[in-house]
Amino acid sequence: MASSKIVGAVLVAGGGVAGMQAALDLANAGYYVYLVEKSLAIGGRMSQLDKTFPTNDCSMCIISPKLVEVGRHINIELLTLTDILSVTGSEGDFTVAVRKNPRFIDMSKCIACGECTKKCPRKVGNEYNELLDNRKAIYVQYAQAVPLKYGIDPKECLKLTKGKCGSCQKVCPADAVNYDDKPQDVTFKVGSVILAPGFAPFKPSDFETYRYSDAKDVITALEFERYLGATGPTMGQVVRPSDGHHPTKMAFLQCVGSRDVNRADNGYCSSVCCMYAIKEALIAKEHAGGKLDVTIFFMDVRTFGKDFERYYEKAKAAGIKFVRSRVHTVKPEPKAGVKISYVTDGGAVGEEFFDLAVLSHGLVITPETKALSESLGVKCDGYNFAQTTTFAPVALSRPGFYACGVYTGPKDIPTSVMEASAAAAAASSKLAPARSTLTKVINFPAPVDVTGEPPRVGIFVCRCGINIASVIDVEKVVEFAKTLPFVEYAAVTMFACSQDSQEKLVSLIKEHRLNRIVVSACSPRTHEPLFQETLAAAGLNKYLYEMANIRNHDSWVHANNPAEATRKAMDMTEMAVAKAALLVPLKENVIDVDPTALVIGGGVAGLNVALTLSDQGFKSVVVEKADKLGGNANRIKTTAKGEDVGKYLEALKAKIEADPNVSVALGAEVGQVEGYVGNFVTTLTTGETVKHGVTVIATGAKEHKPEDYLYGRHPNVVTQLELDELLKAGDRKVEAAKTFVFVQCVGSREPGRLYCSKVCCTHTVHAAVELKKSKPDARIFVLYRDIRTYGQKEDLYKEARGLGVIFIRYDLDSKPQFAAAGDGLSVKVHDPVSGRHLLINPDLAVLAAAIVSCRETELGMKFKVPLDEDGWFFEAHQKLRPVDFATDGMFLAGIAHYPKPMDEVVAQAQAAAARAVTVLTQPRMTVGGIVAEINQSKCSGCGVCVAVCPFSAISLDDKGKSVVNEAMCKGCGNCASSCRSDAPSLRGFTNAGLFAQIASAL
Amino acid sequence: MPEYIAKKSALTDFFKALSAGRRLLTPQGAGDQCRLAETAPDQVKLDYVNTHMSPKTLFFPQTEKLMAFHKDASKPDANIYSCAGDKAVPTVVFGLRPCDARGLSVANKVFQNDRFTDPYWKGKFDQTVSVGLACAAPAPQCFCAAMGGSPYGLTGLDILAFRLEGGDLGLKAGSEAGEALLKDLKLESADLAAVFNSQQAAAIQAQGVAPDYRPIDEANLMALFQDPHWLSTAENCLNCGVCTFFCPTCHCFDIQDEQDEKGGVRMRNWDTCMSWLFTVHGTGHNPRPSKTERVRQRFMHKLKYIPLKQDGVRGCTGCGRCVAMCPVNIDIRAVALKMCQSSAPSQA
Amino acid sequence: MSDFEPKIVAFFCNWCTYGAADLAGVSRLEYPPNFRVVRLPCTGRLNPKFIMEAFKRGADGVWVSGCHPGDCHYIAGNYHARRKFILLHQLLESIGVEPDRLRFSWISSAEANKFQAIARDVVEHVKACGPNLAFRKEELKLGLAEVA
Amino acid sequence: MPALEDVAKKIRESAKRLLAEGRAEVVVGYRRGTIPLTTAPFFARTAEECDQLVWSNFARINLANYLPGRKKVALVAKGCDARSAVGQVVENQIPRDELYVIGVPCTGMVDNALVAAKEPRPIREVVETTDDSFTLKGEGYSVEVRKEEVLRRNCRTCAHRTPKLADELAAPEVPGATPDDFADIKALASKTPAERLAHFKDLIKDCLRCYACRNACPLCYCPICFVDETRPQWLGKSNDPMDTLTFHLLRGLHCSGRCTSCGACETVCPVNIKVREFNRILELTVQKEWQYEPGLSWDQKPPLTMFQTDDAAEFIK
Repeated sequence: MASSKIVGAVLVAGGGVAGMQAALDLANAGYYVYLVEKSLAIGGRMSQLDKTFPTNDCSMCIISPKLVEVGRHINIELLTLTDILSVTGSEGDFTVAVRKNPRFIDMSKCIACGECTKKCPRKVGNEYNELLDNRKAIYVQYAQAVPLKYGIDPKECLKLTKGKCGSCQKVCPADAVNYDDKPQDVTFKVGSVILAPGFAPFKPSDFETYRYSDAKDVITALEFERYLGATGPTMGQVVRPSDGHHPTKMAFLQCVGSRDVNRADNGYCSSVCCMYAIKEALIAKEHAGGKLDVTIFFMDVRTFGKDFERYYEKAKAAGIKFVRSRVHTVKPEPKAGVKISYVTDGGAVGEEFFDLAVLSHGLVITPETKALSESLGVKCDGYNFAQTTTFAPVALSRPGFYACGVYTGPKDIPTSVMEASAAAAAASSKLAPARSTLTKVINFPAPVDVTGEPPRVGIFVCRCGINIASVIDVEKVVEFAKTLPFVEYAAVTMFACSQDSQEKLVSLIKEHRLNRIVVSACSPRTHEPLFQETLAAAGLNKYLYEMANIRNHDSWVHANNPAEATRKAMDMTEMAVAKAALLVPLKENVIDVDPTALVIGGGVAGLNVALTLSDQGFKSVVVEKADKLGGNANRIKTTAKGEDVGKYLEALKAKIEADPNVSVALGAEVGQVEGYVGNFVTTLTTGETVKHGVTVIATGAKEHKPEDYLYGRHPNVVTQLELDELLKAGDRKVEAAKTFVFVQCVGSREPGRLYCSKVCCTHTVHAAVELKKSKPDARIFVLYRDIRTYGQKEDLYKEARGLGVIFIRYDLDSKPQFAAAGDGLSVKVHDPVSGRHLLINPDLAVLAAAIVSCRETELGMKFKVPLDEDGWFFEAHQKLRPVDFATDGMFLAGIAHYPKPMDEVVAQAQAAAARAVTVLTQPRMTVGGIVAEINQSKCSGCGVCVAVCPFSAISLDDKGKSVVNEAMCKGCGNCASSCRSDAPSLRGFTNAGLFAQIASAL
Repeated sequence: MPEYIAKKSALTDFFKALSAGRRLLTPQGAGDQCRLAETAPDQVKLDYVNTHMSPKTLFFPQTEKLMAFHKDASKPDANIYSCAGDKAVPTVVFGLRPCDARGLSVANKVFQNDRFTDPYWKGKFDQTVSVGLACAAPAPQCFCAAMGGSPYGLTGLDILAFRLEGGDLGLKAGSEAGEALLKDLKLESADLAAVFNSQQAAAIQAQGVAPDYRPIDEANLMALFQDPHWLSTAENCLNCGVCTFFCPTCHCFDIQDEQDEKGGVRMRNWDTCMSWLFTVHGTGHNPRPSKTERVRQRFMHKLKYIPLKQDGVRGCTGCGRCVAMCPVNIDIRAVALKMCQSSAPSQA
Repeated sequence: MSDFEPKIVAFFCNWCTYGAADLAGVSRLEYPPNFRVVRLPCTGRLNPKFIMEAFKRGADGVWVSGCHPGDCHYIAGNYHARRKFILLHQLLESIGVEPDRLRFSWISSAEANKFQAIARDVVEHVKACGPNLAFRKEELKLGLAEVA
Repeated sequence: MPALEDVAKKIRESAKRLLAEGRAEVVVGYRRGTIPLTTAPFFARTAEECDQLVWSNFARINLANYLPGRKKVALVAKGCDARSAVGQVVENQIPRDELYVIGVPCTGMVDNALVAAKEPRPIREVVETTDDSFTLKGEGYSVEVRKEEVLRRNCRTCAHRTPKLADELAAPEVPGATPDDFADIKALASKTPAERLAHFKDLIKDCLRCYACRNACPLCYCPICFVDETRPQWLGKSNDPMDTLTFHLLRGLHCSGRCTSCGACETVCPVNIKVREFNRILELTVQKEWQYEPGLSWDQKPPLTMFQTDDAAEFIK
């Protein structure tokens, strides 16, 4: 491919969390991104969630910064209300045709004041709240939406449908309503395409026995999520829809529309429902102050992710009841509530009353998405999930097309985010020559040096149309502001954020030689960056800016008390001026970045990291402790999809060998580490010194050596990996065996190792299927606790059962008992279905031994990255930063993070590489701004700041005094508040500035 | 000058007459609670050792308002400072110890001299009659005699009282004003010189043999200043400043402005040369960066700089408060001896 | 005391409670106008001295609010802050600051209603405490009339 | 009852040995004071100087206060002082290998205010030979005082009288006293807030803000104390009671989780304020919430340098 034909832009379809992450990673790596979203705003399904498992993080809180980042990114072009019409051309050079549907609102004018919505007479079911309440025909999707611009629903608007009304246009203070808005078709060029169209919740309307369509107290889990949400229809009150009472007893019914080819055509497991049901149960109990009994009816509890098993245990400890049963009938009770009839696995018949039944619906691909796949020529599986392979987990069948999120199979948020980064890496793998060819850079004039000048504060008090001025006497605020110290200029402005106001601001700064700017208007959370840019454009350091939020925090909430609201606005303005007068210009420095990665671990994860980085032209040094590459994969025969791992590994190693960007150090470990993001210097135990800008930890894990089940004491007891090795070697032990027993959860999900090893069920079921296929007469027993063949892997489980593999469940307190019987083995296990003990004499027993961490404490300390209590490396954020460490420049891939199957390992490796590229791609990094600094004359070297810094950004220098690494500091100010002698200071939030604010608040 | 007698039986009348038109302050309370307090004429006590704090608090309180402004914008003088010292009240203090009276006279020369008058000090000082009570039984830490004073000294006093056998008070004038007052009080006069002298001799003797600190007076200032002993002298100092807070002659202060919603005040507050902040400059430079310099400053000031400025009068009057109060037992007598040794070769 | 309108200083973290206040605004949720907000990046930035300063200067109440545990934008800022709060809270309560004068809360950026409810609650409780006369600096005695 | 002189001898021997071996360049101990009822911190650098080292019932000052920044120092330390020294090592104020601790198991030190209350007459001389009593002498009197009657309050509840982490001990180990039950602190709960505030304001009413408590405290090694800050000025300089209270509250917070109840602050207070009341409120909280006592191991993490995700804080709602 000639590089002239390669387009340095990528289309990302879908503005959910996966699409956003892919867009950000690409844009930060030097590619221009078209982010296409069907609806009014980005955010996707995650924006509807109240909390996220297993940390119970507030979903909106953690997604919101990401929304803002996407919305403001100059290299992400956000196309909302947009449909993809076609993608033509080939990899590297596609032409995309899209239709931008009319919003009927001029986005450049809308100030999102909400006056239109107040006046709109037309009520419509609110999709954001799952139709549990109403929105208007003119609306924002949700309060924190990005872009925060209203839109008109053309199907509902009275003006657009009937030509009547028009009230929104009348009340709009910004003249933003345009009923004549028309669809626009546009085309643009991209080098590759990422599809992240997401999913819809399965609608259980057709499940007659569950009575979702007619019983009011049968609701879906997403509906319940909205009830839990603070922004939901009941503002977080859990109610029984039929009568609004607080339920005291509720049930979750699992696998509704999942693992079901009977009433739905969905054979797959939706992967997330067990966890979200537990989460909703826990949160509901919390909301009810404990006065709520929750029962979860399940088939298998599939809590296979990181920290999920603990979450499950926590739920049990909190009194949530788990009943192993697929409920057959739900009947509404005459007044309220439902009666649930079920049969337990022991055969007992139960019937119980519940106030509320929540159906844990599966995740499905919508017909629209199915049509999109078809029109774009993307191959899908029988469930309409896009097809991928284990070794290219984010690549679609059409070259140049990639995917992330639920589009390729049900998955949770962290996996989706990880895939998003992986997709960014994969989608840009062929575009490297065109990197930074289409991205924009803003160049601001060099800032004027205001050092030594007395403060000259300029104040702009915004009317915000009538949003502020109808409540607050803005003229009075201005007159008051003029009396404040250092104020040179104060004036009212209609819309401070409008283009003309911004231009005027620039000229006023110059005319009055203003060197501090205060804007009394709306929230700095939404508008500070805009004004800061304007300052920069006027040649003023952007940190010489302070905002008073007299709209959101004042006029909008004190509309009935204009006098007090005005006084408050005066105080707020005074506070802002007091702080502003003490602001100093903050420098942003640049540091060089060494464009090399150190990859620790030469397994599948590490090697994929190195190759992915090489695609982008970056060098890596792979450090492998062992004397050969490949790690655990050397022992694995095939993947669950039947792909030959050995062959793959050979090809991988050959690629590594041939790649001039990758060098490998075998038999080497990390010795000494110095430096930080951009500039690490690591000495290996071989003596080699590596200079690198980033580090990826991919040190893997190991198979647990079981103590039970005669392992090591009987020749016919082997582990899963040992079985694979026997199979690869064509060993007679397997050939000759007729009866097999597989024991699951050997060393997993037990006290002391309270986690699921995630891969073993699939591995066992796959092995059982393969054995059964090659030896149809073999008798195969799988002794399990819960079968956890999540996602489409459920098909394997179904296949195994179809082939006659016998699954027998055991409990932790009645583990199978192994005994030697002559040369052979005897296994005794209690079968809960028949209620009897079974005796099996297997020829071979295979133990699904846990994957255990290598507990690399020392390595963690060298790179200042933490481990969790099981010894897994601990990522920056379990949901949204799954491959980053909190410490900048540090990334994580593979099973050093947590056990996972190979496709997820490869995806995570690609993801880690993508995240690393966002650092490596900048030859020089900008650091500084709002970061901490240390006044060493006040520092006693006690180390408190070092201990409390969440980002390991502070260390003690050779004089024993603290020093901040600006490249790693995130500006939280923990150090500044923890130091007894105030040696650290957070720029932009200094003690003096905050004291001045406190003083003027009173 | 003749002495006078206030009869035991008529002491209340004496104090009544003494405090006519004035408030009467006398030491009240025991131990560390002993302080000058307004007293009814029949409540005067004679059996205290000394006040816990030095009497300088009378004329130089720890916090003293100097100026003030108001923020009432309706008045023309809003936000403009004007002089606003607390109004002085005519006072008679009875029971000052001679060491403290001497201390006040040292401080008085700082606040009122030929170059400068501090109106805040002057207002109070000039309206106060100082009546001392001689120390017949010095405390363990007392050494006024060694510092050139006497437990029966008259310096800084208008009147000195001393106890006579039988409970009468002998009274001796220390100033013309005191003499005039005594005359006015119409007391019985008597020649008590012999009694006074013998009591004084016994009290001085009770303080033990006074070391001779005169070598310091004669020593070269720079030799004293540069002597290496300061390093060890200061080594255990905590730099707490208790010595300065309790010292009757320490007089340093810091001027601060404070304001609230109604107005603002310019005030002076005691400061201490033991503090890092005392000498730190706006630039961050500190000419007395460590406790060694600060400790040296204090002792040099007491024993060398003040004598140089006040005609040989020492800045230490031997009241012993710093000795008793110092948490780490830095004893000015021991320091003075070190200074004597370091100053062996006298001025060239 | 019914006409007493307390002055309250509020310290909000930028990411959660300040966001909740923003959202309360968007949702037009009314609450009393008695507090003034100092925006901090994180409750981890809150030095106990700030709280003391507010009281010293005559605040009738102080309200500190940040992200729920686990939600911190800076990973652990609110956990570190919580330890400081535990100590400060105990200390001030023990020495006799009415517990209702100092309020701590966790409010996520989505909890506009909780924000409104707590805002009302804070003001109501501080109001019930009455003006802060004892835990503040004394009013300056200007004494201007006495000048001789 | 070890004779004080025996302990002193042991201290002198160790001191001389450590200086001779070069293990220490200075030995920080106590010498006799120039007035009764006192000792003075003393820095012995020669064998000759070591002869001035004493042991006494009045060795109240916490000598760990002199450690920060020093090199090759041997410290004569009571139980509390040794814990402070450990804290300073933990807080990087002195490297472990620069410090040698000569621990002195201690039966408590004398509170001079209690002595004065017992014997108001001027005291000219104190004779002490053992660690359980001493004799006061003055004009025409001589009184023996049992130490346990005049112990400092912190000493009465000291559970760590024997310095456990000392490099050597200069006297036989002694049992710890019954720990502080904080009964008075707990009893505060039964008072109204107004009563409590009045109590604490009264407690500090005589405070001169001389900061002797701070300066005597081995925890207060900050190069610049917050009270000396000028931008912003955290505290007014006048004798406003709220400024004074703020000083004590913030100092209490700064010492929380670090204070070893050595009592130096109260010992040095020239106006006898029980400043430890503030520390004790926090000490109780630290023990209750985090089961933490400072100075008991070389590698402990002070409570304000860490957190637990389940730290209890029901008051945050």
